Formats: sequence, structure tokens, C-alpha cells
Amino acid sequence: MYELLISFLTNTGYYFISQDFRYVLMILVGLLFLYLGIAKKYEPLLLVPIAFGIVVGNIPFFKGFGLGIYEANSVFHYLYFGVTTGLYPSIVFLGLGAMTDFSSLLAQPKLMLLGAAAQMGVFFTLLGALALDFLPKEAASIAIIGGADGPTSIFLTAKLAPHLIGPIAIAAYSYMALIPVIQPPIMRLLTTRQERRIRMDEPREVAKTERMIFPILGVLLCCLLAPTALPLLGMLFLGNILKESGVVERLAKTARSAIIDTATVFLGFCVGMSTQADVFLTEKSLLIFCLGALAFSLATASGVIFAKIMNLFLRKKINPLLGASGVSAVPGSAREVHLMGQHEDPGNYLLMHAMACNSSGVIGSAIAAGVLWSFMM
Amino acid sequence: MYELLISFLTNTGYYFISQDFRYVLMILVGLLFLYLGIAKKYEPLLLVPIAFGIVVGNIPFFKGFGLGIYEANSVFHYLYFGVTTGLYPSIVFLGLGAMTDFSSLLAQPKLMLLGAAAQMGVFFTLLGALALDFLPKEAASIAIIGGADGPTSIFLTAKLAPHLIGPIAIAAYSYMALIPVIQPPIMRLLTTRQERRIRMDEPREVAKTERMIFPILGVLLCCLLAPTALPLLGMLFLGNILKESGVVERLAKTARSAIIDTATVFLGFCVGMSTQADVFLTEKSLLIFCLGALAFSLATASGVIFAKIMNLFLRKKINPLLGASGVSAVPGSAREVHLMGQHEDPGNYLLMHAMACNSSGVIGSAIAAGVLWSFMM
Amino acid sequence: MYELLISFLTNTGYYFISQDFRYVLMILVGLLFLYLGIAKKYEPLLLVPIAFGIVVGNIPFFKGFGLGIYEANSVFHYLYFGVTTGLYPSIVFLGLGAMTDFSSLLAQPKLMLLGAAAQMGVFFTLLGALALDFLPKEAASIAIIGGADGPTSIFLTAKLAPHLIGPIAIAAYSYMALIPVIQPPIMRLLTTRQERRIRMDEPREVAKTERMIFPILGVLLCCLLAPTALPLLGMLFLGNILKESGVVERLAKTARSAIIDTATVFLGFCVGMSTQADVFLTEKSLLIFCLGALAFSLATASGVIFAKIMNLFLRKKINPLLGASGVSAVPGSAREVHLMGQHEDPGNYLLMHAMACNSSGVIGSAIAAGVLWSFMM
Amino acid sequence: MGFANIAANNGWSMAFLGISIVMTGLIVLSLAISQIHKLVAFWERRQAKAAQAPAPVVEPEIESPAPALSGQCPINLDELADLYQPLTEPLGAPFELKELYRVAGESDLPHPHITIRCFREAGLLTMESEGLFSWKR
Amino acid sequence: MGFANIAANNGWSMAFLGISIVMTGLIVLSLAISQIHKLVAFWERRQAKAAQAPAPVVEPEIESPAPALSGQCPINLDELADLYQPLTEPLGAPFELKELYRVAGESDLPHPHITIRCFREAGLLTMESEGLFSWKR
Amino acid sequence: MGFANIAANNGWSMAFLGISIVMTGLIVLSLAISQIHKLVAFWERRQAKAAQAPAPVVEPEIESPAPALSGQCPINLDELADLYQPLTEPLGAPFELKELYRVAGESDLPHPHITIRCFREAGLLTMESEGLFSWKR
Ligand code: NA
Ligand code: NA
Ligand code: NA
Repeated sequence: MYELLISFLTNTGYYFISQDFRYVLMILVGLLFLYLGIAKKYEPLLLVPIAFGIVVGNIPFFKGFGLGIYEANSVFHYLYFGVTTGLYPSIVFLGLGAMTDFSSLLAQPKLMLLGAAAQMGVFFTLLGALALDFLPKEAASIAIIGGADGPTSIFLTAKLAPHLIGPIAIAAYSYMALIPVIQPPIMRLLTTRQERRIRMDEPREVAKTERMIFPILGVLLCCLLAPTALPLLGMLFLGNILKESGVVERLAKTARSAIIDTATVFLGFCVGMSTQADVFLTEKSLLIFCLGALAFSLATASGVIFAKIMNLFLRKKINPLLGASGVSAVPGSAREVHLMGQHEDPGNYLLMHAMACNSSGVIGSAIAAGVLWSFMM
Repeated sequence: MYELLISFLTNTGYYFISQDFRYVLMILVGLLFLYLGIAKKYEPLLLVPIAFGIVVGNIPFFKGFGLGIYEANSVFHYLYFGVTTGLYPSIVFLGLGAMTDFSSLLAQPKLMLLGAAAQMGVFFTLLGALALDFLPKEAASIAIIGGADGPTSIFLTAKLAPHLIGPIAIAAYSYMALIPVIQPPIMRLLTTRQERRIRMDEPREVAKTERMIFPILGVLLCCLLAPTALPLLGMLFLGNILKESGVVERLAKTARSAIIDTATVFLGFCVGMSTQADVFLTEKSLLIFCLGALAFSLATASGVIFAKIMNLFLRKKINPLLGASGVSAVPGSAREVHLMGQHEDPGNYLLMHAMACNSSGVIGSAIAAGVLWSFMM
Repeated sequence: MYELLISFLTNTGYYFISQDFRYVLMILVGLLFLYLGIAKKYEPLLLVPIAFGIVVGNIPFFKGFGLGIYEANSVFHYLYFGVTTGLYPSIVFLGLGAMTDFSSLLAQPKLMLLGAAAQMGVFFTLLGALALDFLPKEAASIAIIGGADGPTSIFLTAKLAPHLIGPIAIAAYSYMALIPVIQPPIMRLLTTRQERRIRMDEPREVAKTERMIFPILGVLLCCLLAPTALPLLGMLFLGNILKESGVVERLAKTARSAIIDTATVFLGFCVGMSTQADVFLTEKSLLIFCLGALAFSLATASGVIFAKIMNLFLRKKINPLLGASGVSAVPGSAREVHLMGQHEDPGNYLLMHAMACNSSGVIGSAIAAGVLWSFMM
Repeated sequence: MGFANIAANNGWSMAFLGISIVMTGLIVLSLAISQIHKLVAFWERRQAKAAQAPAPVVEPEIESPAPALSGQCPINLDELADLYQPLTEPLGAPFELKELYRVAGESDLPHPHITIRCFREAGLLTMESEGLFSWKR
Repeated sequence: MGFANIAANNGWSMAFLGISIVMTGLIVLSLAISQIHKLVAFWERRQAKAAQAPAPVVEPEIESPAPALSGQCPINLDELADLYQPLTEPLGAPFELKELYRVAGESDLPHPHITIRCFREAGLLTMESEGLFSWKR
Repeated sequence: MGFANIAANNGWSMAFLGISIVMTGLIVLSLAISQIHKLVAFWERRQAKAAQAPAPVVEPEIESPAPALSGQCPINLDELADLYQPLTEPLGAPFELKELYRVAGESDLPHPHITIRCFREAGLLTMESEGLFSWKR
């Protein structure tokens, strides 16, 4: 009896926590994220599953038992399989495609450049990470945080540096949730009041046929250039054609409800669980967090500055705030842009335009991920 | 032609059945279960898929062809994978969490003890199974039948004694369906009419915040004590926080509809199919059925008796019938308790209280499963 | 820089396309299919995912990178797993069962023979394929195209000749979409105007209990005869009993929405992707397309002629057009039969009767697939 | 190539046997289903006879498995609302939830807390403005 | 560490080339989509011209693929109900289903059994009490 | 067999310890949850105090995360429809969509194209016949 009791007690989470307080630290981080997601409503669809995953993943246990996410044959390991193979991110993109309306982008193709410009942040961060002695594959995975797309970051990291999925995913999602904190100062710093007050024209109405042709053109042009973007963009545009074709509405409906919700819950929860203190709390993770903040800031700045450069050549100026929403982070950054625009001029409606940049930012960072992947071949 | 005909005929199910009548027996069992599920409405969500699985699984076929649930590379084997790995039970718990309202439990924390008391049946059965020469891992898997939780039983058996999944799951689900037959006599035997008439206070209203904190507290307190309960309780409380947080309603909705339904169909069907007569109809299976009935009865009795013991110390008595609903078997046992209460006194509303015990019984048997698993390490 | 640029450029799809124009050809085929599915509304639920899959699957890329459907560890390979194992077809059958109402078949059991007769086309095509030097397993997979059931064809091919999944699936789905082109001339050729004008009796009403007993009887009688049909018919009838039992409506609802939609999207998309030009465009594929057309035509003719033979013995004649809808191809062929009936006599309502033949054709070709599989053992 | 190939691979037998088996299968099934309705009729006659015998004890409405999945709300919410709604008439509309609890308590209705929460979840009772509620039926 | 490390790993090239490729990709795509509406306009003009030619044979309403998934119910249930409802007026409300079958048969309406079952499944016809039905439209 | 077997496999210890652990677990949890409401009350008191302090800048209604998933439609569609509907009164019902665009443009309403498409997707504006629309609210 005594041995059994001792053996049980030394296998409780309480015992392991008493041996290694880092678990407590991570559980507190999880609780903080839960608070941000629930009380502050920062991107709750992402933060709630991740945060609860952090809590659950940091309840320590005896290794070698088939319990944890990193142990073969555990339930969590099988769920985590969808992360490490890149399946969940691809499936999320399918649902995203089935819920995204590209109309305002189609009405204003030039806004697509802002989604491209924001990806400069990715490549600047690549330099930074290389300079900090990260291996090239690690550096590329870190850089893609600047794309501000959770699934894209997870996908690329799963392919290039699977050991970093935890910190990179957490950094990506944290900064996406912290968009309201990160972006406004940069936007304000880089624009004049005059520029922030620029109003955009009402976009023209877009025909059904145009919306139907877009996913086909999109997948061909983007993926013939960067075939490595196929697992993301192929699925994104598949979802979009299900939506826009209008003849398979039941498939589109399932894609944008049951399918994406399921992938979202498991993706978030597993990513959260992957932050087990003993593998997560390393100096590298800290560096990744710093580089992630850098990536987000650089991406925001690149977008804004590029918009200002475009204005030098355009007769009809665009509001440079829109550049900030090129980072995607759907729809957080579009909201910030819109709010700042309205703050300067309550009659200024930037939301539609900003969401156009958002969706082009999704495409842009998927291409960037493909390009980085192919560079590391 | 002749050889082909003979070869075909000796591969029909008719031929195999003529060789081994046990298949017919099992098919009849399947039809009986179908009848109970459909006509008698005994837990149809469980019984219908299981019963049809029993029928399908006992259509015999040539082994080595890649057809059956126990043959690698068959479709059914891949579906069965979700059973043997414990994935389906965990996913069912996710959905269960997203549909369970713990309010009445939160309003009356002392009822939680009844959910714990009923688990005594589990450990008494463990002794019985050991005494009958079962190996410890088998005995533990059999004992958990007393927890009256299908997914929990399947999960633990998949981890400890995968060769017994069929009989244990069938026993667990059969007795859950037979709750209206098993529990009432025991309840009546162990309580006086006076006790059965005890009315319970209306539970106080529970604030949204309390319901939100519960899944966090629950996962921490239960899983720090028994980390092996994580795959079940981690998912249960994940589902519950999706529901209670109120900010990710679309995820909670999918969890309690598409996700749990899918897992339920495949879990039930595969468990049914696993009862292939040639592997199922053994002396062991028969013993398991006897021990299962014992487990259920002991669990019911433990709950009732424990409630009576509690009453010795409580000023405001609780109705000891509630102890019977500590076995969970959601919501069958709660219904029985309520009906018996009303039978004695039509103004006695025990349903809410009984469901509180039910939900604590779910948590209790998940912990019991975790404890048993860790004992077998 | 220069090397990196060259290396990138030689890995773009543009480069590979310039090396091998067959990809362009296949992309054009994909676009044609998209047009047929969207603008012509030919079976869009099948054609749209397949067609987009053809486009995506023929964007060429560097092999050995983990990108394509045929490369281990790629996202698409994992999705394709559901095709090669036969999982998707089985799951589609589950949903199909949950949405099919067998009432009119139950009211007119003799129409079931037409669903059997149409399978003759399958076996005639088997002879043709053998005569053209196909290996027996390949010939069987090709023959099943005549069953006019996409999932059944894919299932059997996955088991017998996985290297032919692409061409066989595409042939099966193409001809199903081309039903309005293939069937009418054959129907007109083989029937007199007088026959086409035969009206059918209103089917009697079918009791709930009958509909409930049918899936049980169906699975027992069909699968005891041909156990190899279990993965398809077991799931079909499981879905049907979920629907007809009336006590597990939530499971039936999920089966006929989220579950079948998800399987349909991934099945179609993956089958489309499997047509990568370099493995798809072979002489064999061309032959398969010819044999597929033959199979469809023979099946249609067999059904019609068999109906005429039945009429020799029946007092109350049946409309021989109904024989054509025995090929299943739900619901395309039923529509053609109905339209041709109405064309000759606007008061002739054949739809219900034709759908009875359709559903029996589904069962018939699943048995045929089972029989072929067992012959190849 | 050709007929030789068919024969060599047992083609004729397979084709003939295959057709026969599929036919057999569906003929048997069609015969069987043509008999179901007789079975059902027989069954129903037997049940009808049984029904003429004195009825067994009627089980209360809670027998339904519905509550299993619809959480812990009473099934007959609408009937309960019929009880509650008149109580609020003196309060005017919209009224405070606290008041509803008070009058429900005074009238000795069972489980007011849970019932009222269920009303709100079912949308029978909706919040008009901060803390003020009205019926929506 | 630092710049040396970047250069050693081909960092500058990757960054420059990466930005260029992403830019190229989206510029090409944005040019392409800016041309779509012209293509669409051209297409529609052509179709409009074709439409002025004599119309091809109109396909009957059953062409729609909808029935594939909605079981075997006729699509135009509402129109059918328009036909059936007047027949029941002489019967009063609620009426027996048997009566509805009878009048439907007398009026020679096609497929009464299936149509009426569809009405019930679609909730157009609901059971008031044991065996008595009424319209719910 | 029997007791010997239990003892040999450590059965008594497991049973006793097992029950104790499950009990401990649920007792601790039940104690904890019996304290939650105090925590919540404390928290709410603190918040109430904070609320008496001058209110922070009110965030505009767009803060809600809803638009993330409902595509690009404005949230306050109903309010917008309140603005649009009066404009169409002079047009009669049903009216042409083109006319609605015209009057919306004249009234300088923001984003007429997107707003009107959203009306149609939300079913607030429905097509009566070819090209003629009416409100459905
Ligand atoms: Na992005
Ligand atoms: Na339990
Ligand atoms: Na068929």
C-alpha cells in the first residue's frame, strides 16, 4: 500500500509542479490568454482554444506513459498530427475561402499591392533571425510570423522547423490578438493627419461571374509562380469557388461551419498544448517572441510606407493607413485601420477597403511562405 | 466455372454461418438491441449505432481479405482506429462538455460527493474481477464499467486491455440502457419511504462568471491530482469553456452537434462491429457481463448508502435517491431517481439535483479511470 | 543570388509547364469540367470539387518536395488517404443512406430487378476490358464504371487497382455528368413510342415499420450473399436506419449534412488532383474512357431490354424506360427517364418509380463490386 | 488479346456468375421486402389485440429522452411560461428580473431560478435594456 | 553572428528575391483581375447576342438538381398544396387523412400518397390530434 | 483464485487507495467551487468600484468581433435598412435595384453597392420577379 501511495503521489501533477515551477508560469500565461480572449474579446476564436490548451498542456505528468502531445500513441499526439502534417492549417484555409468575399478586392485591384508590401516585414525579419544565429530553416519559420496568419505560420513551421511550432504559433497568435496595441502607434507615427483623412471611393459593384473567375485565376497565377503555396492557396481557392459558384451551396456551408470550426478547435487546442513548459521555456522561445514583435511592426510599417510611395504615382490617392491592414490578421487590422480613420474623420469608412487589403495579405503571406519553403529546399 | 462458383459459395456469409452458428446468435442479439433502442427508446443514441454494428459485424466473411474490423487496411479497421486509440471517447467528451450545464452542480457542491461515492462500485468490482482470476489490467478495465460511462470505459480498456473492448463496451452500454431495470429495486431496497419523500431546496441561481471559472478549476484540480484523466477531462472542460465563455459560440455549437454526432456514430458502430462472434463469444465475455451487472449494482448502492451516511452529519438532509444518480449514465439514472421521487410524492422535483449528481459522476469516473490507469503503469 | 534565382525559376510551375504541355491540356480539361458543373449544372456537387482538383493537381512542381498527392508526407497525400483506403466512399454511403427514402422501392419490389439488370453492363464491360489485354483486376475496376456510382467505382479501384483511381474516377463521374447526352438516344432506340407512354400505378403508401425493417433485411440478405459489399452496404444501411428509426434524428441529420458534405468535398477534390498529367495521360486512360462509355451504354441498354423481357411475363406492364434508371447515377438518370416519359405524354409521372430503380441500382452495383472483388481474391 | 484473353482469365465464368449472383441477391431481397408489409400487418394486429387488454401504467412525460441533450431545462417550457407570464402582468413591461423571481417565489412555483434561465436561453424572455426584461412569445 | 551570418546563409539574396517574387505574384494577379470585368462584359455581350437568336427548347422545371438531395419529394410542394388545400375545405378543419386521400383520388391528382407524405414532412400538414390533420401554411 | 489473487495483485491497496483518491479529488473540487461565488462577488464589488471612476473612452460599436465571420457586411444592417427603406417609398413596390442605387447615391449614403448586396444576402431585400425587388422585413 505504502509503495503504491508513494508511487501515485510522485506521479501527481502536484509533485511535478513542486519539482519544476515553470509549469505554474505557463499555466498563468494560459490564464492570462483566457482572460484576454474572454473578457477583452481579443480574437476569441483563436485565443480561447489556445489558452485552454496552454493550461491543459502544462499540467505535468510522468513521461513515457502515452499521455502527452509529444508521446507516440497518446490521444493528444493523434490530434497533434493534424498540426505537424499541416492538415489543420490547410483545412482552415478551405473554410476561410468559403467565407471570404473578395468583392472589394476585385473592385480595387491596386489594393492588392498593399497585401504584398506588408510581406516585406517577413523578409526583413528573416535577415534579423539569421543575424541572431538561427538556422536558415528556423529563421524562415520565424520570419513568417510577420505574415500575421496563424495557419500559414504553423504550416511553414511544421514543414521547416517542427520543433518550433509551439513558440512560433504562440507568438503569431499573441501578436494577432495584440494588434490593437501594436499597430496604432506605428500607423500614427508614419502618417500625417492629412493622409489619415483621405477618403476612399465607394468600390464598384462586382459581378457574380467576376467573383467566380477569381479563385481560378488566383490559384493558377499564384501557384504557377510558387507551387509550394499549393497546400494553402489550393484549399483557399477551392473553398472560395465552392462559395462563389453558387451551385454547391451545401458544400460551402459545411466548409465554413462544421469543417473550419472543427479544425479551429483542434488546431488551437493542440498548439496551446504544445507549449509544455519543459520544451517551450527556452531562450530561443524568448528570442522568437522578440523577433515576432519585430516582424509584426516591420510588416505594418512596410505596408504603410509602400502605400505612401504608391501615392507619389497615383492621381487618386489612397489612404496610407490601409497599408497596415495588408498584414492580414483578419479582421483585427482592418478594424484598427477603420477605427483610426474614423477617429480623424467620423465620415471616413475604410472598413471595406481595409478588408480588401486583409484578404490580399492572406494570399501574399501564403506566397511568401511558399517562397521561403522553396528557398530552403 | 465450377471452381469459381464453389469458391464464391464457400465465401458467402451463408456458408460461414452454416459452419458456425454463433454468428446467428450475435445477429439476434443485435436485433434485440435494435428493438430496445428503437421501440423501447432505451438510450437510442447509443444503442442504435451499436446494435446495427453488431448485426453488420457478425456477417461472417473470409479472413485475410481486408474486410473486417480486425484486419489491417480494411475500411472498418481505419474507423476502429478511433476506438483503439481512444480518440472517439475523447472527442465525445469534448462535445459532452459543450452541451453540459454544470449550474445545478455549482449551486450545490455537496452533491458532488455522491458522484464520487458511486465510484466505489468501480473499486469493489476491481476486487471481484481480480478474485475471478482476471489479470490486473483486465480487472481494471472491467471495474470501470461501474462508472457507467461508455466513453470512459472504452477509453480505459483501449489503453489497458484492447482485446476486451468489445465485451466491456457492450456490457457498459447494455447496462446503461437497462438502468430502468437495474436501479429501481436497489434504490427501493436501500431507502425508506420517508427518505424517498425528502424534498430538496431550489438551487440558487449561478452567475455566468462562476460557470466560466468552473472548467478551469475543474481541469486544474482534477488533473493535477490524476494527470492520467487528462485525455477525458481535458476535453470535457475544453468543451465546457467553449460553451460558457460565450465568445466562441460557433465553436461550441459545432462541438455539440457535428463533432459529437460524428464521433458517436462511428464509436457506436465500431464498438458494435467489434463483437464478431469468433472473438467475442468466450467465457470471459460472459464473466464480464456478470461483473458488469455487479459493478452497476454496487455503484448504485454505494451512492445511496453514502448519501445516507452524509445525512447523519447534515442538518438539511439530502434525498438519498440522489446517490443512485452519481453513477452518471447521463441522463438515464437521473430520470429514474426523479420518477421514483415523484412516485412517492408528485410534488417532489429531483431532476435538476439528480443531473448535478450525474455530471459529477462523469467527472468522478474519469478520475477513477485515470487512477486505475496509473496503478497499472 | 543568381543561382537562387535560377533555382527558383526552374521550380516554378511556369517552367515545368514549358517542359511538358500536357499539364496545360489537363488544366483545360479541369476548366471545361468547371464550366459544365457551374454553367450547365451537370451534377455540380461532384463536378465542381473534381474540376477544381484537376486544375490544382495539374499545377506542376518539383517532385521530392512533399507537395503532391503522390508524395508521402504531403498534406494532399494525407487527404488522399481517404480515397486510397476506401474511407471516403464508405462515408459517402453512410450519408447517402441517411438521405435516401426507399419508400417507392418498398412499394414496388419488382422494380428492384431493374437495378439488378443494369449491372449486366458491368460484366459485359469486364469481358471487353479483358479482351483489350487489361489485367483481371484492372478489368474489374474498369467494368464497375458501368455501375454508374462514383463512390463504388473508387472503392473497388482502391482495393484492386489503386494506380487507376484517377482515370476510372474521372470516367465514372464524367459519364454520370453526361447522362443527359448518353442515355436518351439509347432509350429511344430500344423502346417504341407505345412503351414509353405506359403509365405506372401510383405506389401504395409504405408504413414506417416497413421502412425501418428494410435496412436490416437489406444488409443481411445482400451481405450474407456478398460479404465483400459490407464496407459500402453496411454503411449505406447504417445511414438508412439512423434516418428511419426516428429516434436518433440528430445523428441522421449530421450524417446527411456535415459528414457527407465533408467526405464529398475531399473525395472529389482528391480524385481531381490525382489526374496529374504525368501519371494520368497514358494510353490506358484513353482506353478506360472508351470502355467507360461502353459500360454506361451497355448498362442502360441492359436495363431497358430487361424491362421489356419482364413485360412479356407481367400482366400489368412496366414502362421500359425505367430500366435505364437502374444504372443509378442518382438522380441524373431518373430525371432523364421522367423527362422522356413526359415528352411522350405530359401526364406521365415516372420520377418516383425511376428513383426506386435508382436506389436499387445503388445496391446492385455495390453487390457487383463485392462480387468482382471476391472473384479477384 | 481478344477472346483468348477472356477465356484465359476465366472471363466468361466471371461474367455469367457475376450477373447471376447480383440477380439472385436482388431477387431474394425484392421477394423479402414484398413480404414485409404482411409481417407488419400481422405485428400490428397482434399489438392492436394487446391494446384491448387493460392499459399498463402510463409513464410520465419525462420518459422522453429529449432532456438528455437539451441540457437541464424542463421540457414543457411553453406551459411553464403560461404559468409565469400572468405573474408579470402587474409589473408592466419591461420588468426587472428580480421582481419576476420575487413573484415566482411568492406563488411557490418550483425551480424559479432554473426555469427563468431556461426561458432566457430559449428566447422566451429577452433583455430589453440593462436589467429590464420582457416576454417574447 | 550578425551580418556575416546573413551573408553566409545567402540571406540578402533570399530577402531581395523573396520580396520581388511576392510582389511580382500579386502585381500579376492584380493586373489580371483588373481585366476580368472586361472579359465578363465581352462574354455577356456575346451571350446577349445569342439570346436574340430563337430561344432553344425550354427545359422543364425538373431539370434542377435539387431533388437529388431533398429525397423524393416534388420540388413545387407549395404549388401542389395550392391544389390540395381547396379540396379539404368541404371537409372542415381538422380533417381525417383518409378523407384527403379520397378527395385527392377523386380529383385524379398524381401521386397522392407521396405528395401527402411530403406535405407532412415539410410541416405543411400537421397532426392536430389522433388522426386529425390541418394545414399549416 | 479468490482472495489470494486479490492480495497477490495488490488489490486491496488499489481499491482502498483508489476510492480515497477519487474522494479526495471531488471533495477538493467541491470545496473549491463552493468558494467560487465569493470570489466572483469580490471581483464584482471591485469592478463596481472601478465603474464609479470616470468611464474610459467608449469604443465604437465596430469593436465587436462579429464581422470577422459574417463576411464584409456592416453589423447594423437593420439600422441601415431603416435609412434605405424610406428612400424607396416614392418608387413604389416592387422597385428596380438600379433605382435604389440611384436614390442611395443622391442621398450620399456610404457604400451603397456593398450595403445593398448585404441586404439581399440577409434576405431583407428580395427579388419579386426579373429585376424587381421589394423589402422583406
Ligand atoms: Na498575411
Ligand atoms: Na460515472
Ligand atoms: Na449503380
